[in-house]
Amino acid sequence: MSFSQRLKEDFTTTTIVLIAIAIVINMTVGQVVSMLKLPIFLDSIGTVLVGLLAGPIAGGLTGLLTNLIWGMITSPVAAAFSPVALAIGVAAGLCARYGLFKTWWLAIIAGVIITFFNAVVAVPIRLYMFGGITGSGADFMTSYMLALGKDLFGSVVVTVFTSNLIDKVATALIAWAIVKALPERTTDRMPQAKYVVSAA
Amino acid sequence: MPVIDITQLSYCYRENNPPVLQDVSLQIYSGQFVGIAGANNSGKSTLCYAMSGVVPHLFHGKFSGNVKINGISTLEHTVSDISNQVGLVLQKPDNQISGMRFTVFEEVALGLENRGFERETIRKRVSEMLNLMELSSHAERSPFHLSGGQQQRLALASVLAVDPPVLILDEPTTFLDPSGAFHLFSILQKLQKEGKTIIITEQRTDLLAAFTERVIVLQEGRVRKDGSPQNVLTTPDIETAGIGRTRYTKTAELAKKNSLWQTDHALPATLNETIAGLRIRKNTDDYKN
Amino acid sequence: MTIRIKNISFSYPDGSRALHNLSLTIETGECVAITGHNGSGKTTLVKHLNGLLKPDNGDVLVNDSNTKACKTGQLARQVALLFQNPDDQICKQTVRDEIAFGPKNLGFEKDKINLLVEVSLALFDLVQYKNHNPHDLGYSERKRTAMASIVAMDSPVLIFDEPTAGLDHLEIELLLKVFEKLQRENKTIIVISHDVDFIAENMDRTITLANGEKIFDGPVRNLFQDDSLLARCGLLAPQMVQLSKSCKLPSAALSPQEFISLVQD
Amino acid sequence: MLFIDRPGWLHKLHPFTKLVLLLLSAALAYLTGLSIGSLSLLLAACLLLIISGGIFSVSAKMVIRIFLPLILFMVPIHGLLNPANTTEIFSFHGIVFYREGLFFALKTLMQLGVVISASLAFVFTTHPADLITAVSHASGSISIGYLLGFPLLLLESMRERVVTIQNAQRARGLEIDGNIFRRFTSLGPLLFPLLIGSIVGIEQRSIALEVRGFKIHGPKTSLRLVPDSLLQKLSRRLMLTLAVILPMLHFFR
Repeated sequence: MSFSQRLKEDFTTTTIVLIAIAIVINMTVGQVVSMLKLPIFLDSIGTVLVGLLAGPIAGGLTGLLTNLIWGMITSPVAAAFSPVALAIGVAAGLCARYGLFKTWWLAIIAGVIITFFNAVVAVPIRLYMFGGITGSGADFMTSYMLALGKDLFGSVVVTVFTSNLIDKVATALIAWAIVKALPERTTDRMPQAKYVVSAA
Repeated sequence: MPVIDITQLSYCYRENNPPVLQDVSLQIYSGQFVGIAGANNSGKSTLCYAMSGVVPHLFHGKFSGNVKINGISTLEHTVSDISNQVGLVLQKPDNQISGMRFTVFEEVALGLENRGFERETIRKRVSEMLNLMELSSHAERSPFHLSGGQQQRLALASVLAVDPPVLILDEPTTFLDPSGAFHLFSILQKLQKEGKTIIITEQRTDLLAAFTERVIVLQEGRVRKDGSPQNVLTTPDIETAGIGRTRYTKTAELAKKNSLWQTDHALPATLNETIAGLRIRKNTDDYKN
Repeated sequence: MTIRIKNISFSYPDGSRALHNLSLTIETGECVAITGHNGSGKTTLVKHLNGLLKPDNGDVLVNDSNTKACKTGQLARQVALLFQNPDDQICKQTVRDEIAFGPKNLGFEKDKINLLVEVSLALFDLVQYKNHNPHDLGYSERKRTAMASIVAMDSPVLIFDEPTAGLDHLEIELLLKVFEKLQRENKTIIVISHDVDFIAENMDRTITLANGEKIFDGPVRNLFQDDSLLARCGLLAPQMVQLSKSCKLPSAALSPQEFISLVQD
Repeated sequence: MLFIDRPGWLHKLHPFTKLVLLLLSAALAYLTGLSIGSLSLLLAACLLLIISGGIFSVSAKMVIRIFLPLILFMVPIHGLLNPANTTEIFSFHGIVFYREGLFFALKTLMQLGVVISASLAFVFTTHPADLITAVSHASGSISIGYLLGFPLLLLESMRERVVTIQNAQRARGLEIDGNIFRRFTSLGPLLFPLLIGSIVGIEQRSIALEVRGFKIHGPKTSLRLVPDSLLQKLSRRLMLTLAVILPMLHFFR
């Protein structure tokens, strides 16, 4: 079956609209965070939400498209990291399917797992495409690790993991809270929400 | 044969919830302009959904009875198929914009593209629709940059482009200002004259009285009244069903008490009916003396 | 609690002019409607009353203190503002918590919060829903929840943006009862609305804006009698005014009762 | 949107042609082991593409915006700290720059330069509506067009909604400044209406799509024309083949 056929068969209209809305959520949440001057990004909250509500494939697609569209409207650099966003969505979907979003403390563990998936994909891109440096604040961390005598690979791994841990755990917790707060008539329509909601 | 034929329709959204529609039977005939009135939660939206196939296809509740559109049961056809027969316009203007097209013109064209019409036919048809809805000067703008009233007319143009014989509008004026609401109703009147069947849910009884030819009152999911606007909208007990009678009706009632009303005239629902029935001097000069 | 607006002008960062040289005074206990076209500056004006926006020029004085010197958080104790769409504010998982959100932010004592919440729930006929998720309810119940959450803040001035939109007849009657109660408590009520019939019967004074300027400020009747003014602000005449005009009454009636007394000898 | 509406030969190319060109330049820059010399040739070719496409000034601004921070971090970090550093080039107040690190930084920046300028040649000259039409045609799926178009179109009104929500909550006494703990607790009242409201709204949006025949089967037409040509189709094939074969030749040599 071709990809587009699979899209048609697997994805209901509701799921398609959910993904589209989640992409916009990813792109606007940064505005709230910067309004409050908080040290997190939350720019994958929509991706994680789709993972929870509609499964890993839909979640991955949300992440991938978010960064590709970012690439078209802000800077092509964002598009280079689209595989990372895809990994986050897939990881969130898998975590939800295996019951890791049933309680708030399980959601924290899920956040750590998502951070791990994030690093597995982000490190090679950062390393081989950008030479380990992306021109952001996180580069200070990399240079500090290098100065301590670590090799480039190790430095990038540490940088990616630490700069994402708090953000992804916060993202996972908020996504969990949102799904819990959704009215039943909405979660009823979401193919995978039962893995999260039924624990209540 | 009625265009819409509903027999003993009952529906609830979830298994254990109380029913939203109970034993609704009604027939709507070709070319009618029908208003549906009722309090919030009286089942108006659900009835609109049932007449367009959204219920039961997109909500998985408990459905019994039968809804036939031009003799075809909604149960046996998909929402897409039914969309060729029935156009549905919803309450919130911006929620109905597809989000797939960057201009108003292309937005209206979407339904025709999706049904495989020829490019020239599409152009012609879209231009007609934009003219009819008075949106031609906005053809190249983004659909999201229109006002609420314009977006609602755009939604109407988009469903009308594929030429369904029946139009259902679910409280389309809630988020419009009064002149926008009036504008929408006058466009619907034009469409009725062209032969469309129009069904609209609406809180404002002055609009229902001025434009529709038949009003159905829903209360707790049942049909309570069905008749001409003047008959239905003037009875005092619709107020307990959450429907406010027009100020004209109330004025006439007071006039009756003060013997300022011609006894052979029924209670009015519109301005003209009121003027015709009042027993007062209708000239400024009379009041100067 | 007097609100004084002195020669304010305001432009948005993109340069579009929203308010121009506008002055007005609203006294304690008044019941004022603000009318005008979409985009005439109504919402921009009321955002100045609680300090969400600060004027580029001129001053807004709430109870003699300049909004430029106050934070919105403090001003919310004086002026409560309800936005049009309830879904822009609902953030709690029960109707009760949602209504308690405002009073909690204002730092009221627990007993006072409970009392205010219970009163608001009853006023808007929401007691049966108090433990429901607001999003499980219909639009008009969410709208009532949002209105209750503003009333529960117990501020002396209350502003409602399009309070009647989406409400049915019974719910509008309920809202009128709430307005009557607030009036008895000598609170100031400001309503932005397009609902001319509602304004005609229930408001004393109207302020009309066009293109960010005040084009009318006075008794409701004077606005509705003036056809050219109505046309300028895109309003239709209320039903009673249309009837009065058709019957060529020398002055327009605003309610059926008034109409009858005008035509009686 | 980065798209710039002006006539130019790049604007007239089919979106896929430009995408394949981007793919080929990325493969050449990263996977074929080009020397600094060949990389500068490739970079020059990209520059030529941008100039002839009539998007030089906008691209230059964007390139500066992207590369300034990259250069600022890349040169000192690799020049000073790259683990492979052995050969001193020069020292400055006791800070020593090394040849290997600087060389590595230069090469990475050039590779990035190729990919980013080829990307800009795509995004500045391709109207999203053309891309959506092309993708919908190729995939036969209207959903993909929706997923690409909707976010672009809705972004602006969603951003306005963020501001409205912030206003609505501040009007109810919510503080958005204060210490970090306080700001964290304000996150919920600002995020929840945005997220929950949007997700609940999906029901209405999907009904609106369904009743307009979103899922209708059968052949589709398109009002918008995205011109293609045999030459472009052939060159896409060629470029795709090169993008696969050249890296393979490099790896198996």
